[in-house]
Amino acid sequence: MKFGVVIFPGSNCDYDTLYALKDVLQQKAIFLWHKEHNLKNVDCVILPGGFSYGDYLRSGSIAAFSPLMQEIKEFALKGGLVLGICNGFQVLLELELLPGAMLRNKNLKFLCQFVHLRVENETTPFTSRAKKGQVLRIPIAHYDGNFFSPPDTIQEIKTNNQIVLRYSDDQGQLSEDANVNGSLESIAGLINKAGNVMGMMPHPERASETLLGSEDGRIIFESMIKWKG
Amino acid sequence: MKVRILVSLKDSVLDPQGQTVKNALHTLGYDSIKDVRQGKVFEIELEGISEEDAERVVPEISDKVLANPIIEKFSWQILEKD
Amino acid sequence: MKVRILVSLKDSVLDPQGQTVKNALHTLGYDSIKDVRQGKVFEIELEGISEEDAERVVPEISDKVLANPIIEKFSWQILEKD
Amino acid sequence: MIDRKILEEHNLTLDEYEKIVELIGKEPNITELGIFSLMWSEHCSYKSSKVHLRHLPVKGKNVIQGPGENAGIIDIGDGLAAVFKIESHNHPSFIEPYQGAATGVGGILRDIFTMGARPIVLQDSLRFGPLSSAKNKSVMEGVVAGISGYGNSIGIPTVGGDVYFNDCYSLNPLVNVFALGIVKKDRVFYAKAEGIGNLVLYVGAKTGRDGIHGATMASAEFGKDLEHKRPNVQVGDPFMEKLLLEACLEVMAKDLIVGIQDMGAAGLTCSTTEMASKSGTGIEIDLDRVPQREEGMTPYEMMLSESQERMLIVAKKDKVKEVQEIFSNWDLDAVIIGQVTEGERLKVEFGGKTVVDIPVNAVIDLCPVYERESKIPSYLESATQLEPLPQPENFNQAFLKLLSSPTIAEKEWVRRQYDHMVQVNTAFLPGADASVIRIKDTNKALAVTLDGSSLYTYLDPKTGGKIAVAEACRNLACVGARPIGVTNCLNFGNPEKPEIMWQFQETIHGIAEGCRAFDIPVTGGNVSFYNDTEGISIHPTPVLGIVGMVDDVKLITGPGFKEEGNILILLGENKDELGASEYVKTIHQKEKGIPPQIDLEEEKRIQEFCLEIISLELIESAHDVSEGGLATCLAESSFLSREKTGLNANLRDEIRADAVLFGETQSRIVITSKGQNHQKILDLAKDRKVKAAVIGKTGGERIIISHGDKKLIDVPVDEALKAWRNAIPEIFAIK
Ligand SMILES: Nc1ncnc2c1ncn2[C@@H]1O[C@H](COP(=O)(O)OP(=O)(O)O)[C@@H](O)[C@H]1O
Ligand SMILES: [Mg+2]
Repeated sequence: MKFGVVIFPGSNCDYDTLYALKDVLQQKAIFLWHKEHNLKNVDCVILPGGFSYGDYLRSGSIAAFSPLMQEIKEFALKGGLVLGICNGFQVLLELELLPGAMLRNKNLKFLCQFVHLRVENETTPFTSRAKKGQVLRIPIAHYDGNFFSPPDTIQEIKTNNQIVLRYSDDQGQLSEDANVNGSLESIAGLINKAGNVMGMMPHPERASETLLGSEDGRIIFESMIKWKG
Repeated sequence: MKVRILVSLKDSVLDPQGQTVKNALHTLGYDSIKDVRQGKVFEIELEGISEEDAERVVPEISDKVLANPIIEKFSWQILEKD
Repeated sequence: MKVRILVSLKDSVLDPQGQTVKNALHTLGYDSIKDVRQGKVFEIELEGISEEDAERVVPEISDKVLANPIIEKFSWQILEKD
Repeated sequence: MIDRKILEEHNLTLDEYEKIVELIGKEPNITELGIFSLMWSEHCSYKSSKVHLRHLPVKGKNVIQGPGENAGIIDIGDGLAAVFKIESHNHPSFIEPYQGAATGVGGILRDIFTMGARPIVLQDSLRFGPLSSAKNKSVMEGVVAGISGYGNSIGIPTVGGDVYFNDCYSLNPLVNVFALGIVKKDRVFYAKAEGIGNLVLYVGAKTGRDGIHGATMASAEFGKDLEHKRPNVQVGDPFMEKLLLEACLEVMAKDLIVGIQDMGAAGLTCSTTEMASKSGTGIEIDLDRVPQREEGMTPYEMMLSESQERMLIVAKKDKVKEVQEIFSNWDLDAVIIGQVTEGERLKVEFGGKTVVDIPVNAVIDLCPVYERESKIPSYLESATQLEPLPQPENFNQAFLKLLSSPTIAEKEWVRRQYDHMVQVNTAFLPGADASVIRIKDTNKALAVTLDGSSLYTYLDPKTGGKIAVAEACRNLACVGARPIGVTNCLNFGNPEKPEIMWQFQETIHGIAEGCRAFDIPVTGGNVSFYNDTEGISIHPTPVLGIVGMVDDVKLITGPGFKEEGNILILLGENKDELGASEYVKTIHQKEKGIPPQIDLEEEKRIQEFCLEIISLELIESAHDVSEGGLATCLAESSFLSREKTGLNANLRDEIRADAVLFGETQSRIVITSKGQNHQKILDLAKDRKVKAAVIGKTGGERIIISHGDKKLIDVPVDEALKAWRNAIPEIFAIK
């Protein structure tokens, strides 16, 4: 399994993601530069967190126009695995590889904290090592993570079982309090209809070692590794 | 040529920023304020382009870049002709 | 009554957002774009207030709440009268 | 012609002007005068503080770079070095809280990566007026948002800091920002302009009319005419700085450049002259080549502009192309604007004419130095007299009130606006006494803390200085870190007032004594004078930033209780010292009295002991007693435990009950241990001549503290937790 972690100008979780993959999980992982037109034969692309282009205009919007994103779009349409973390999720929304958009957090403040996530769909390549209903403890760090989509879109998302992770309490219960950023349907992680492109606001790379307070994030990466066999 | 583009959230989308501004204004005693919606404005200077081309380019970049059509709408006007 | 207030950075103040948007548009091939400045727009609905009072209140709240007079300027217009 | 009015506008005295004329052998033109006014300003020249800063100890076997560069450097082993510094952005943050604080972050980060280090830590030390005022609230909201907006975007974790509230900061908030980076020991870069004929490159944001006179502004008092003095505020662009950071580090990783200097306060002026001065060379630049954001800028404006996110680089002549390619890959232009010359002069061209031609050393080294008059402040006599205070009728109520006073209350409202986890090094101890940052590929970690109680310093500056050092080191000891280096930010009023100067001198002596006791070198810092508005000065506020070393990251210890039934042990001794305490301030509304005293030898023994029992893995938690006293310390350990474990403590000291609970006697740490270890700890303590006493047990759902036979405090953990946790969020709640 070879991972490619994309660097946009302003990405700042690129090294963290590479570190989790290479040093913690002992996987092959390389950087991909946004200006190139070459995916270097990776099996999976990760769009890392950060503030691509300063998040000016809208979070993730300018990165979506990067040269490499055209390659990634094709890669995704052919079934390649793509995971967008935080800013990466926002880029995938702007690129319309995933449905919906992000609004500012409901308290209008940046939020950096651990949250609990309930696994809603364990059949995806990104959650195959989790159990349905399992609660993961993984941090978030974002300003615009308040997921929104029009009524017909959200209906479709639900019908297709595209919600992968929801903000919950430590017991797996949904509530307004647990839904820290105000996301529609408490959505924290979302997959496309084809089931190969996922976006998630929480940062699994920040929860891959006990020293950092949790190892629950490894489940996401380990699921992908297992999926590829 | 100078154009102005207004981008704002669609009416169906909740605007927490506008809400907060409204509440702040109420706290200050401005009770006549019934609703506030907040959006973005871009003032763009164009050069070496005909009015006709601008009529095509401006909505194009608004739709493609400046606004996210899932949540936002836009309008535009020419402020200064060449 | 409905008013629109435009708030933007003073001309001499750096506008990193506008600059970045301009660069992005250039990368996409829109070379005719010479400058972009980004600001905020507020659309406010007022109720039970005379036009005269509005003429006083709107600049007041713009200066006090909506704009940061140290780096921003504002302008406003009435969109709909009662 | 330069007249009196012009000199006044440039904050230069007639004597200073005459000295300038003598040094450069001619009447300066306006641009040259502007250059001197900047570089001879208090902010840049340290003319009032220099003679006193010399008292700080700066030597140590691990010091690679002491004061005098952009940041200090300490060897941390494994071929690595820690580069760190603290900087104030007080005046800009008052004028425009968001941008002022944001550009403060940007500035201190440039100081770190200019030296070749990748920044891995930010901390902020904040002082505001009481939150009952809407203005103070909005200043705090803006400052926190500004730090968050810049630090989060550029991707450097803001892992800690402190926030205090006091009336004296209402018109003069303090924003001090600390940053630390890691560099390979043999890859440090300095601000040098060596090699005649090497080229001078300008990189980063374009120059605008930003913050012209910012440095001189930070060197004068604000009066009522503040509104008019508002200079063009600088707007931070963290995205630009992120590009600069990555590109500069990439350039530095290759052998392409000779020297590099950031352009912060005093911009082009400071960077050109400092680089030349350090290398004994001259510099020639052509302003027409400087990238400009605004039209029609004069040489004066360009030389004095404080536009952010700019760097000046001296590159080897034959490597310029390679340098430019790297910058271009990050979408940045590196423009050649001049060259290194012989003859130690700064020459500036504009429109084909020479507009500046002055000797570099006149600007940098020959600035006048003042030994300003000092005098014991008249307020001290009455302020140190604390009249007899009644005991609270209801200790529970007093306790809850203290917990919810903003200085003591939980600061999560602040912390969660900061990305404190990016870079995956933050060992997760929320609310710990010091932040712990692991160093990848080693077993080590660095611990960082900022500290400084201005109330102590106001009432006894020397003791305040000592305590600031001791307390910062104690914070480090509590997580298991040994102090290795110090940076400090000295925030004071107008140094032309003898009483302020006295505070300053005394504080420095206190800090120096503290540092000597712990044998830690000061590697740099910052002095911020003129923190007065409308004639009112802030309390003298030293902020100490101390860096500690953790040899084995697995052994770090937190402040929260681990489990029920552990033994509570107090290291140190309770004394009847209530003066200058948060308790007296909050419950009795008095900022008076003699602050707690400190015996540095005893303090050191206790800290050594704490480090020893942590390394022996004998304890479960450690938390130092500071603002709010013992009761607050115990409560916090309960709040920071995973299960919100309660406690039952019984104190037997024969002193006033409120002094036992809330006094701020120094040199105390509360630790917990498993039952089987506690005797070992007590025995060892005896051997190490450290006072240690069992004071109770953890467990239950209540916080119970008795004094002798009297139960003073008995409240459910939940209730106390609410008071502590909700205080600040409630003040800022969106209605
Ligand atoms: N309080 C202090 N203690 C020790 N060194 C100090 C102190 N204040 C300033 N310095 C040193 O004086 C030098 C100049 O400081 P400063 O002008 O703030 O640097 P910069 O221009 O890089 O921000 C620095 O090396 C700094 O470390
Ligand atoms: Mg510097």
